[in-house]
Amino acid sequence: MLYVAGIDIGSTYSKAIVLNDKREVVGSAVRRTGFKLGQASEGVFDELLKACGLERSQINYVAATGYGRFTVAYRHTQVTELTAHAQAAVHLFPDTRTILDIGGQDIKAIRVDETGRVRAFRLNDKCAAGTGAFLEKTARYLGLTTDDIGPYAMRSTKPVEVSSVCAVFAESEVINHLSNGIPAEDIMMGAMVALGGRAVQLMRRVGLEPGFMLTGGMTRNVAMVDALEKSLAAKLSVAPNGLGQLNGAYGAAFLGLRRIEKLLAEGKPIPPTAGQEGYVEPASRRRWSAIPVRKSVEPCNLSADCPAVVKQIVIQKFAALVA
Amino acid sequence: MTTAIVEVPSVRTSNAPARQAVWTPFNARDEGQRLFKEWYASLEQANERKEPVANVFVMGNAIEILRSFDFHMVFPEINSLQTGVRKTSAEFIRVSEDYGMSPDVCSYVKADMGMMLKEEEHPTGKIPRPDISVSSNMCGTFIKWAEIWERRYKMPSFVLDLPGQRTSNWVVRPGDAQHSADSRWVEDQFKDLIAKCEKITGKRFDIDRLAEIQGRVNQMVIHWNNVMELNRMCPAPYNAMLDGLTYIGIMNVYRGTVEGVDFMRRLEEDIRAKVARGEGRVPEERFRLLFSGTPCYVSMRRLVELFESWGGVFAYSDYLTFAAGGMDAAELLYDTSRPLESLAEVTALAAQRGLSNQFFAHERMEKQIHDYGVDGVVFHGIKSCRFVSAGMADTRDYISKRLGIPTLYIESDLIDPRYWSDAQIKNRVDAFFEALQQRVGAGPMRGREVPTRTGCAL
Amino acid sequence: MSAEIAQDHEASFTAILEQCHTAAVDAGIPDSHSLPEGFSGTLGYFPVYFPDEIAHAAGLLPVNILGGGNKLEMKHADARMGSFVCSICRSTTELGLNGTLQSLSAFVTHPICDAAKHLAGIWSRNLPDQGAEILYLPQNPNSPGAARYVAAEYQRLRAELARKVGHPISDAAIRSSTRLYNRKRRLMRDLYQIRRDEPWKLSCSESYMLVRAGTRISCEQHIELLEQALDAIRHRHVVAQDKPRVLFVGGFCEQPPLEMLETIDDVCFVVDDDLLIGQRWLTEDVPEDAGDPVWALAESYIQRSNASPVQHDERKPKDQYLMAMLRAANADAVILTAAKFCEPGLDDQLFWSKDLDEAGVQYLVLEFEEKMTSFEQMSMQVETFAESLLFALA
Amino acid sequence: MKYVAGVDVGSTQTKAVIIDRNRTIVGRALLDMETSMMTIAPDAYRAALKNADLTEDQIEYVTATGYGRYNVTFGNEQVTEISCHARGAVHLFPQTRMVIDIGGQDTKAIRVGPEGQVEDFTMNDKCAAGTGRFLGAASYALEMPLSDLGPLSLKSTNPVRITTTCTVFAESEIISHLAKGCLPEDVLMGVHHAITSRCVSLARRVGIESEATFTGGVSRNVAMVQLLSQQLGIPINVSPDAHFIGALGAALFAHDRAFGGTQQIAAAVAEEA
Ligand SMILES: Nc1ncnc2c1ncn2[C@@H]1O[C@H](COP(=O)(O)OP(=O)(O)O)[C@@H](O)[C@H]1O
Ligand SMILES: Nc1ncnc2c1ncn2[C@@H]1O[C@H](COP(=O)(O)OP(=O)(O)O)[C@@H](O)[C@H]1O
Ligand code: SF4
Ligand code: SF4
Ligand code: SF4
Repeated sequence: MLYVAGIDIGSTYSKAIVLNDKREVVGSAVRRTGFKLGQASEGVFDELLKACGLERSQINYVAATGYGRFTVAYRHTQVTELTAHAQAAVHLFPDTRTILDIGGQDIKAIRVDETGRVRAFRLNDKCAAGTGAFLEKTARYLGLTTDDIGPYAMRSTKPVEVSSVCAVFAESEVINHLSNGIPAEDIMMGAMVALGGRAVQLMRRVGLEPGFMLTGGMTRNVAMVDALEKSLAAKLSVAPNGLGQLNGAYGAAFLGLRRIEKLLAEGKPIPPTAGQEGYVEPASRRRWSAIPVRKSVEPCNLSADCPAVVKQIVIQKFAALVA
Repeated sequence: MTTAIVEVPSVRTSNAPARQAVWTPFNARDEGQRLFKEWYASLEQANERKEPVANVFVMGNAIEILRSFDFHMVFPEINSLQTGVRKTSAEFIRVSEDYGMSPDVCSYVKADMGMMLKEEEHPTGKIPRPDISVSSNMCGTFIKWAEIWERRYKMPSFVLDLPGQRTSNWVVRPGDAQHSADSRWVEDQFKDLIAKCEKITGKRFDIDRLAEIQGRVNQMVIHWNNVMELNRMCPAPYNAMLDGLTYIGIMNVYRGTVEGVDFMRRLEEDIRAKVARGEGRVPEERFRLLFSGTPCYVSMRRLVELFESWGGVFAYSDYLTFAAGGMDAAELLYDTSRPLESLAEVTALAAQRGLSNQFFAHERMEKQIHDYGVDGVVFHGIKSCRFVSAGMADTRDYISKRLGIPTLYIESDLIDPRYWSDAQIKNRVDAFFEALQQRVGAGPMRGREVPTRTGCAL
Repeated sequence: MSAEIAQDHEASFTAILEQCHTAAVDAGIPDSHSLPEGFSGTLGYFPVYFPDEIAHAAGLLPVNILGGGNKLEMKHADARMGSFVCSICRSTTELGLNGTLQSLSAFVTHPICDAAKHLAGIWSRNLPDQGAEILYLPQNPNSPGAARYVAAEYQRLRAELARKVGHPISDAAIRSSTRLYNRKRRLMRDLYQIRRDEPWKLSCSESYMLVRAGTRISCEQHIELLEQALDAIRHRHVVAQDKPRVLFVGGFCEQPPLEMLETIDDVCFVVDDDLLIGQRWLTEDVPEDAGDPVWALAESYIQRSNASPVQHDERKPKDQYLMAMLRAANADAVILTAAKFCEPGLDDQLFWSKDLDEAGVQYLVLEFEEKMTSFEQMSMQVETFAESLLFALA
Repeated sequence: MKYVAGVDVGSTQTKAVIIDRNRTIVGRALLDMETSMMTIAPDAYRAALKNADLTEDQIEYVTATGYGRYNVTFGNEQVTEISCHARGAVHLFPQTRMVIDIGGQDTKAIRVGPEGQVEDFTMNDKCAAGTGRFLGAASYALEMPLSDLGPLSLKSTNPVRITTTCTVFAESEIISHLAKGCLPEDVLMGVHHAITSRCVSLARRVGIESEATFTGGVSRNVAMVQLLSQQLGIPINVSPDAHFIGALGAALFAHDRAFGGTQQIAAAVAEEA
């Protein structure tokens, strides 16, 4: 029996999954990433093994993905999360053409072809206003936990407009709405509608080819799925059994499985892991950019004075002309 | 219809003779709207009737030449502006951003792109497809915009290259060597453009028609200068930002036409009459302001209201200069005995002024502040228009620190409602007036006189 | 045996690159102490194009002011410019205000776009003693008379520079500078030829540093450096990895950080680009001997020049020149970049993407800023792009 | 004896001040924005009354300011916080020519005249980067009270460079620096540097003057005061009442109105109201 693991170290959550050679899910694990990426990748692997009832040595191949993919020392290979999501999406729902992935720190819209190849993709700006963090901030303010967000917002009947462009300022908007007596669920739903609008805008930028799928942590939020479907006016596929958030890990594992099958078929050995190779970062050439700049351009000292000549020009004041 | 004869009082320091004006009831706003409606209506059938259509910009165009070939003139900037005024810009912008336009580019371009994607359906009616576009280097975005049309309409885009001011304190007078060289280059291009127009329309260029059109433009320019001068009166008869917009629209769209001359003549008369009656734009004028930049059209009324509720009136706005293509100086009149040469000379000079008005804004603003008796300058930074706003913060710095004139800097967009944040802008405007009151005092200024020399010398 | 020689060449190439890095990134604007021999001052110019020959003939070292990169701390410029202006304009303003450009004998801008046009005004308000000159190169090179107009602008510039250096600039001097620059341009063409033929021998970031060095050192020194480098590169032994061949466009004015180019080099062969296009603006030799040398430069500007989003030329429609580049370089895909807030760049980026869609060519859309310091997201995007090009499946 | 009051309804905290005829502060109150915008102003007002041991009928006039000034239904007039901060700062430090106010949601630089009149001002954009919230994010990430941030960061010898400008993401950047083993004080100093440089750029916009007063909640942070003074190259006044300066300014406007101020401003503002 072959076992292949996919490990997705995201900015907010680390996800892991094991597939066997029948392409069945053996087990999975999800935990908060925290700020020690190395620890997260070890931790999630341990949890995964426990969930599968397997030993480390039984895992034949590991494919890592996600923002922390290079910190997974026990990986055999790595792919980016975009490639992984695309693979998983097309495998799970073959008619998927446009994927939306909302994570903790970014949104991605991906257009894929029928083989799961990424045709085009877009990421949002580096502003928290359009990410999962936006919802979590709002929720935190309303005293909700992340798990509550979805069911709570579903009670909303009349979502309020949250117009703030900034996740931070949205907070004051929330206070304002609360003080105006608007129910919390309507505010929460309003925040989701706002986020959904931004997400759909991003999807439009890759071309809204029908066959939509939502992946990432946001799939666990029923209200968000609902809001997105409304603004898209179309159905969104979501992987069953909580696979949605594990999609990246699933895609990585799936690619890993194919890779190892190919290697075995060709009679080639399984390559060593990155840790065994001592290979961590993909830098093969010299990094000229890493050379510190010696003479820093700083002729202007720290004080307020500025070499720009400031000449006071006195022109006739009109007060004098007042009759 | 009632007509009345009004004596216009001779204004202090004026070198213009007091003259008699015929006064007919005239509402510039209504009349302007009527003319705009007519113009849009005339556009709708242009394609069907197989009449030639040209896309042009408000700055640095060759309207006189195009008109002599009977082109219909489409002003895409005005179309985009109209989507803002009619509060439909958000939709047009959305459509073009969905198509892939970056949020950071000029929102006029985006609104126009949106209109193209909606098959030229515009709130004012169907916009015809152009046979040629004349753009210029005055705003770099014009050229990029014209390239978009080139792709969509597969028609030629003519880029008029108009050299501007080369360095600070660059004085060019008609006839000096640099001006002659620049004019010659402009004239070369006009000849090229004429050849292209002949090919498109199948008509021969008629220089006498050009001269006739130029004669009408001359008349409009004289009236226009008087209109601007009249706002030096206190109280100011019109709001240079709000009313000025209508005036400038007519100056552009009806440039060189009989209707245009008529409008401008009646406008001048009307404003003279207002001045004679001592009628101001706001009931109690307390602060005279200069507006720099272009307004936010989506929230235009709100913007005016924010200022006028404090008794602040815009006596002058620098876009009256650049949006009229720099045609703000009385010496910029055509010599109709040498139509083409003089067209090139005036265009070269006017373009240079229009450009300098932005890129070396401080040089002219100093004079404008003085001429219009301004208490403060309001800068409106436009997020997506770098032509207007890339140097604005620096100009403001210069005006407020080195000239000691109070300034206010607010930021939003031309027509993108997402950038208008009412609470923030109100906060700033209120604080600005609180500060102005501390400086100038709160009383109304009726009776205060601004040195005036209305009446064009010509 | 050959391995040893290769070692040698590798070492000398590294030394050359080190020199380039120092010249292009590390050292400031040469001042009176560090000026190369034969020069009496420096002339700074804003991208894209400037006729270096005229400055060179005047004895002024032409220096291309390419912004402040990602190590410059902004102190003044943020107060003078709104947040929606591209980084290179802001950092250039900063360099002016913080005194870095003090030693320039002249500063010339080029009205390529609305943001850049404001630089001269900013200079006139804040640095009136240095001042900035605008060289109005035409946006209508198609009307007859364009070359005559450019020649007149060049003559004006020539007179202006002669006044600055205190002696006239002779035709002979311009002619000899032209000869020199022709040589330099030929060498740069060779460099790009290697990129197209054997991209594994020369990465985009290496080639970029080689070209960029020329924006700070004299033409004579640069020629020498390029000759040595070309020799070393030709002898380099590098295995051709399995990477997609891509084109990089969008670096015509604001320059992407070196880190970004390295990130792309990691997973792609960049077989052609428009980085520092102004340095390679003239595509053929400028006539050297016959007639008026200023006319030769002006006429070359109109007739034998490259294309970029800031230049409108009916003969070089945007879609066609990108496709021609693609074909000439035999590239598989394109990386379409644009500097943030750069209107010309962003507009062309969109329409290029539509053209490529139509032609069925894969592309990646990226936005950069010279001041960016974090490349994680970008490397993820570039890797995905390479993955999607290389293997449908593992 | 009659009194006047100023209420500053900020984005994160609401402040109320009561002064007497001699313009001496007799009562203060500061409330965190937890309850509703509608009730917080009267709550703060009542708390200040209690603090001064006064009753409502002893108050002649109430001026409201701050982001929520129009929600103060019991106020007699509204003045923007820009005017109030200027007025309050010059009252406490007559030599002040520049006021820097860093609050929870905005940062302002104000150039003032000798009478406390506003000559020029700028405020931050629609982004929370560079405001007190940035510090709030740091305090959350470090699990440390706001008041400890300043003193701790002064221990730093090797500040890190914070590259994120977004307040929300700053939190994770701070955490990742800590994870890499950077000292908390160095990370914190980096945060302070980031805020200061934004603030200095605002100050340059209005023109740096001879003497500045730092107001708003963040002025209670010693490290910010020190950094600002260093970067601006001028001395910086901080009053123990810095947090209340907006409210104090409002109270001074109320004083003008109630007891007929000598300043021109009194007439001016009165006219408008
Ligand atoms: N149980 C849940 N209910 C609702 N939302 C959730 C839940 N779990 C995670 N999320 C959302 O998903 C986001 C994280 O998504 P994920 O794809 O795991 O992020 P990343 O890959 O960036 O780590 C969180 O910001 C949160 O908004
Ligand atoms: N003891 C303290 N030490 C340092 N910073 C503080 C302290 N108390 C409050 N702050 C900061 O002051 C900010 C609130 O300032 P304030 O001027 O009241 O803002 P606003 O007027 O917008 O409500 C908070 O965001 C917090 O960061
Ligand atoms: S950038 Fe400004 S001037 Fe240029 S087209 Fe757009 S709105 Fe007009
Ligand atoms: S980067 Fe773009 S916007 Fe900036 S100066 Fe260059 S061309 Fe202009
Ligand atoms: S606007 Fe708000 S969410 Fe966006 S970058 Fe700024 S602080 Fe972050």
